[in-house]
Amino acid sequence: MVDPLFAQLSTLAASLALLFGLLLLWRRNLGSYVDAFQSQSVVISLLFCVVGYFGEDPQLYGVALLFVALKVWLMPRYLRKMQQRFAVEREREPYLNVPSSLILAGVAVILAYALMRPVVALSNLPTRGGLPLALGLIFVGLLVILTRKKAFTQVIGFLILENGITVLALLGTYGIPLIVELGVFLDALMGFLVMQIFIYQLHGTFESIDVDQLNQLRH
Amino acid sequence: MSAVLFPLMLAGYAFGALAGLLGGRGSVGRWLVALGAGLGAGAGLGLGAGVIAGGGALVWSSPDLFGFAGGLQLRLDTLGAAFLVLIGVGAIPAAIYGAGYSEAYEDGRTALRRHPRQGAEASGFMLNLFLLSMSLVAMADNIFTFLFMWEAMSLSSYFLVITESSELGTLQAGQWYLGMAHLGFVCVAAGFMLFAGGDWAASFDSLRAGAAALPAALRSIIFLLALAGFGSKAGIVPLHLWLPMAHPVAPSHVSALMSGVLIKLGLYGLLRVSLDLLGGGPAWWGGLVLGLGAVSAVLGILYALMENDLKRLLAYSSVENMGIILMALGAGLIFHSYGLMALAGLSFVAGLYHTLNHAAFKGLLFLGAGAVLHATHTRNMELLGGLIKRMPWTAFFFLVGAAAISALPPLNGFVSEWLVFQALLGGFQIPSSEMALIMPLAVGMLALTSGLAAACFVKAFGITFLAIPRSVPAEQAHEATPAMRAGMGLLALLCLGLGVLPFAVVPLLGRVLAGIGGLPADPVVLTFNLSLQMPAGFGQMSPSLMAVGLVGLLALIPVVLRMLRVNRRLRLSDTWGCGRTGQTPRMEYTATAFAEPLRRVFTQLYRPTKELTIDFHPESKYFVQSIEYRSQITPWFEKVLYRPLLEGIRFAARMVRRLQSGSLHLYLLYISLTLVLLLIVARWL
Amino acid sequence: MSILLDFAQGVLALALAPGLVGLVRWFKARLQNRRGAAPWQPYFELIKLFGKDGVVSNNASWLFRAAPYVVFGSTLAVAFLIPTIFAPQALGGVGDLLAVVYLLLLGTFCLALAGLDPGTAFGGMGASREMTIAAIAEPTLALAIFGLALEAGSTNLGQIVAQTLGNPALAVTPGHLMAFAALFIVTLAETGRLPVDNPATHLELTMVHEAMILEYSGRYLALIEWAAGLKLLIFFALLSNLFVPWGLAVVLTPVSLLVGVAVFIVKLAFLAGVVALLETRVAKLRLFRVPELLSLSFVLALLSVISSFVLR
Amino acid sequence: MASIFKKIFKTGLVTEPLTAGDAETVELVHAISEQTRRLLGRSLAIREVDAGSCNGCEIEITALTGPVYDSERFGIHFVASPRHADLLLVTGPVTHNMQVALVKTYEATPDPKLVVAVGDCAKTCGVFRGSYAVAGSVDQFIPVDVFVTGCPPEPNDLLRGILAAVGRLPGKKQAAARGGQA
Repeated sequence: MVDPLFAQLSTLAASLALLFGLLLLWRRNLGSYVDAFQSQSVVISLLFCVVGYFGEDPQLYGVALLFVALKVWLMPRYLRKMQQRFAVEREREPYLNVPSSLILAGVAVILAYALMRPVVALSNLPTRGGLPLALGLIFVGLLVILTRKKAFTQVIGFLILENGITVLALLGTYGIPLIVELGVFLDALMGFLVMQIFIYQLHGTFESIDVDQLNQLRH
Repeated sequence: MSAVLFPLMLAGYAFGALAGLLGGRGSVGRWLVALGAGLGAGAGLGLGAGVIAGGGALVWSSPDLFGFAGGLQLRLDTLGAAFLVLIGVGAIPAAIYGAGYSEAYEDGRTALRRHPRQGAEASGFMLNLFLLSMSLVAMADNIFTFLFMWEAMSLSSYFLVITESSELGTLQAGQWYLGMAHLGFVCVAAGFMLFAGGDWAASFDSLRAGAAALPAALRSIIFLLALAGFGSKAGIVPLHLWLPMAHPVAPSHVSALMSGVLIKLGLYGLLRVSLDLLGGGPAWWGGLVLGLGAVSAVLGILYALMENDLKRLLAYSSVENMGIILMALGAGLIFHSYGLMALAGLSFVAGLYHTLNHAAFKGLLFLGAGAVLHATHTRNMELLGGLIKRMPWTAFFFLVGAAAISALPPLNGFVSEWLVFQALLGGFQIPSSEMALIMPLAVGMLALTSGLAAACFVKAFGITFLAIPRSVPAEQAHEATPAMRAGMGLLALLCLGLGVLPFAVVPLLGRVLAGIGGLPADPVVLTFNLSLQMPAGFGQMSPSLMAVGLVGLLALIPVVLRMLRVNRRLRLSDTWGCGRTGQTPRMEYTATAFAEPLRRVFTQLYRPTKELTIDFHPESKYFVQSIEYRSQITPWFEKVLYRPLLEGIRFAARMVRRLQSGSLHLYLLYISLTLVLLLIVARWL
Repeated sequence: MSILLDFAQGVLALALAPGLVGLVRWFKARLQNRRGAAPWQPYFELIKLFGKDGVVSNNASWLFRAAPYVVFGSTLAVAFLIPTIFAPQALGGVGDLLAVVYLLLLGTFCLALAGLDPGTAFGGMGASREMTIAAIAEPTLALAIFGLALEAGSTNLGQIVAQTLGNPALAVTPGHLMAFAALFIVTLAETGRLPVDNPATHLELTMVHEAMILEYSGRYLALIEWAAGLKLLIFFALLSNLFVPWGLAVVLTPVSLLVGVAVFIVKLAFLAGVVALLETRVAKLRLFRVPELLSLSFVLALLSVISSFVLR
Repeated sequence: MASIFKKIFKTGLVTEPLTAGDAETVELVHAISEQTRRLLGRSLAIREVDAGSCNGCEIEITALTGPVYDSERFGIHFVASPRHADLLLVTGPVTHNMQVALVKTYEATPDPKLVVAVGDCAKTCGVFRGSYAVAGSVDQFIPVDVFVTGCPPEPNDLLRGILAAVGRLPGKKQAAARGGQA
């Protein structure tokens, strides 16, 4: 009745998305962050199509297109521009070192599984396998924001978190109405733009995009 | 059979103890002590083996002795018998070894120094008393007997620890040990009191019968008290502090006994109370034990890696191995609580097997470390090296122990770690997802532990025995005496035997817990082709065939190479050092350097303190006269847990000291006030 | 009969091992726009080394001379236990996947001791690094095994293979893919390939595996090099045959065995190409960033186990 | 990531094929691969010893391993330890500082072994002759099989020198065998 392929593909896509999120915790140079984010967005847009095809909701193709335009093309483009401008900056000394944050991410995903257990057990959606992974991705995004020092990385972390929410919504409800989706995208775009301005300001003031520098403002 | 063996055991220990008191110095006295201890331990071993093999439980009681507390009551069931066997396995080689090792104490010398100092005459007596009290702990059948023997065991081992009391730090280590032992004793006693409702004389049978009627919260409190009390003996992190202090300063055969046998009795107590008397509990009991075990295992081996004192390293590694055993037991308790009896049985067998194995290889390693200490008068690995050429037998035996503890096939550590892995892998059958998700983490921790253990023992063996000697004493080292070699040889054989013949041992261990706490008999069956196979359905492996294969290949390779007419000419030459003129020991990798990468990997845990002093030339700072670099690691639990505790105690002690004025009148006042107060309390309250 | 075939497949693995090393080198040479030596070059090197005299340090003990035999013997023992052309049947009960891991650890252990034995700084350095990497790679290995065992219900290699063969959908589950990725990273670490260790380095300070064997010469060196090649082959065989078991001979007829050999060689060549591509692309990681890579593989393995739990 | 591989495939093989260049080299190279195949099982491990050279020779030796000359295709490769080596490639005049090291390296190399001294300095001490730092030419300290002259010698000369040394090997092998029996 329900195509097992659907379950397979959606879980696969969700876990790939999570993998790209983890890559963010592992790498240090800002350029690879953009790559990871872009690849993740590609996977998610494919997920939109998969859900659209199996869930028989043609509207989702449109959302996928929008998603591609925004997150595969537009945002990475600006991110790259920004990254080239701050090319010297690397995520040298995060608050939490790489192995610890990776293992913490692993624990966060376990937590996500434990939290989603009742939901997964109750639901009979074919996509339920991916739900904990999406929640895990949200946690990973939070972890990036919390543990990394560069404002740039935090923007990426925010975008990853946003992607996680998108995946969760997509897998949980087969896509929310287009109009809501549009609003969310607009929100994300606005957030992105605000943070972009913030980063440029930060760099203008401190010659660095280290958020640590903000501590200086206390005096 | 048991009617003969039990008195024989008592008689053997009594004889050994008397010989220790009266036999005086000289080799006759030493051998008489060893004979007594060996006889007692051998009889105990026979007794235990007989009970496990199906001889029926031994019951003995003497209501008149200590009649006020219900009398001494002994009963040897299979669980106790397993630990009696363990005592025998550890004690016989240690006794033989001790006969040779104690020679160092003649004329009041100590192993650490060459010069005569104040000696220890009573150690033979204490050794026998220690073995006897341990044996009787495993046989105790009422609260009084258990606690009495437990205390006797702690005290006699305390006296053994401070044998070399003239050495700096020995007494302090002894005090730590005594303090921790009594802390544990208080917990255990409190647990039993709650269990029995204050009845000192309650027999274990009555406890078992009443356990089901206890409220759940009380049962959990009893369990926690037992875990803390027995855990302090077993060396669970953070109660393990006494192990790296007391083990190094004790005479080496005593260290072997303490590490191989004494701390295992903590496990015995834990199993006895939680599984047998309480009849198992909720899953979180097991989860707690598993978690503590995992933490102990990883932290134990991580701190062992950083040690340069050979015996301290071994002591920390004991913490690690107790952690592994506790992981198995914890998994067993979890499975037990979910009614997965086959898996529970497997876990307990794995834990017991590792207990036995640890007694064998850790005993062996401590004896080997003792031989090194005996020959070089130092435990500092940075001063050793090159001993493989000077003490070939000791080196070989130590290598066997090191390979066994690193779980390398075909030795015994491999088999028991394999069983623990198999038990943990069975964790997916747990219905509760929260508990089931713990299992992969436990597997990861166990694997990390075993990898780090291999690194640790490459360091322990490689730095101590290989390359060129780093000091004069190491250069002048001599081989251990025949008695010491015999003791080590026995244990090395045991390591091999337990590794190659698990199919003979595992069914017996399966019988140990049969029927206790509702476990089925014989959880691990023996299949036709000598391999271990679990009815719970996981892996299959045959260490004996693997051993045969490895030996066969090792024999075959040179033969094949010779048949192929491979060039076999060899020339001796200097070590290649990029053409530098000579080689000195200072060019070798040191123990500290060996562990440095891991110290950097886990630096967030170790948080080493660094201190760099550079002495410049007075004329110019471009000429350095000396550089001194110090780095130290203080275990965090010492920093976080014990330091505040000790400060609190010191503060309290200072407060109490105010009472002490030295005035006789004041003391008389205290006494009178107390008397009056007591009278008032007794009359009206 | 089947026991003879089991041994034959181990011997075949042994025979193929130098060729695999040569193939990786050939691929790499081509990617460096060089002509490179033919893939069978390592065979010539081994023959030459077997013909040369040995030089042994006069500080070294018997352990130094025994270690190459133990390293070679334990690695060869593993070759008899793993599925290369088909899943071993008679020998299948001798050791499972865990036994394989520990047998390989035995070789590492002995080699590390042998590195310390002559008393050089380099040998000690290599031993220390090798043991560090082996220790922190161990959890990933164990968890990847857990993931595989969970699906197959057994740690027996034959059963794992049979399970995936019988259930092709398993091969593309996220758990399976992540376990594969984790095991691939561990393969790079354990066999001393590039981001972790550079097999072609001449600079002692960057060495891991090479530093331990700087003292070896003649037939000892030949045995160690051969064993290292065999270890690479073993990991490749595990990667290819446990995750993509198609092509393994299920029935032991001459034709299926031949097909098995052919498919196995193709799989090896594919993995050799992947490793060569990777080694061309990446630079060696600093030693203290290796734990970061291995913690990534650990998290992957952990996720694979967890997703297997949920999808079970 | 993609760009580097695009570059690699666009560049293609740069190793000079055996048929290119002057006839002498071709012959030589053929001869080398024949010789090494027969005598050393087509595998020759070289340990380079810089006994005090100006590094001019090293640059040429490095070129030998590069993509253009690619000595690896003949089974000639450089190793990190003299224990692994069959041939020592010694450059420069022997300085006092490197004198012991050179002898030690020779001693550390297992038999049968060869020594090729590279560059004019190795033979005559070159412009460094008479310097207070120089102890002498290479053959004063270790037995040299072949001298390769040139300042610095070209990679082709190096190959020729290696070949000549390999040609001397059979005699050495027999001598070693006789020595072993005695």
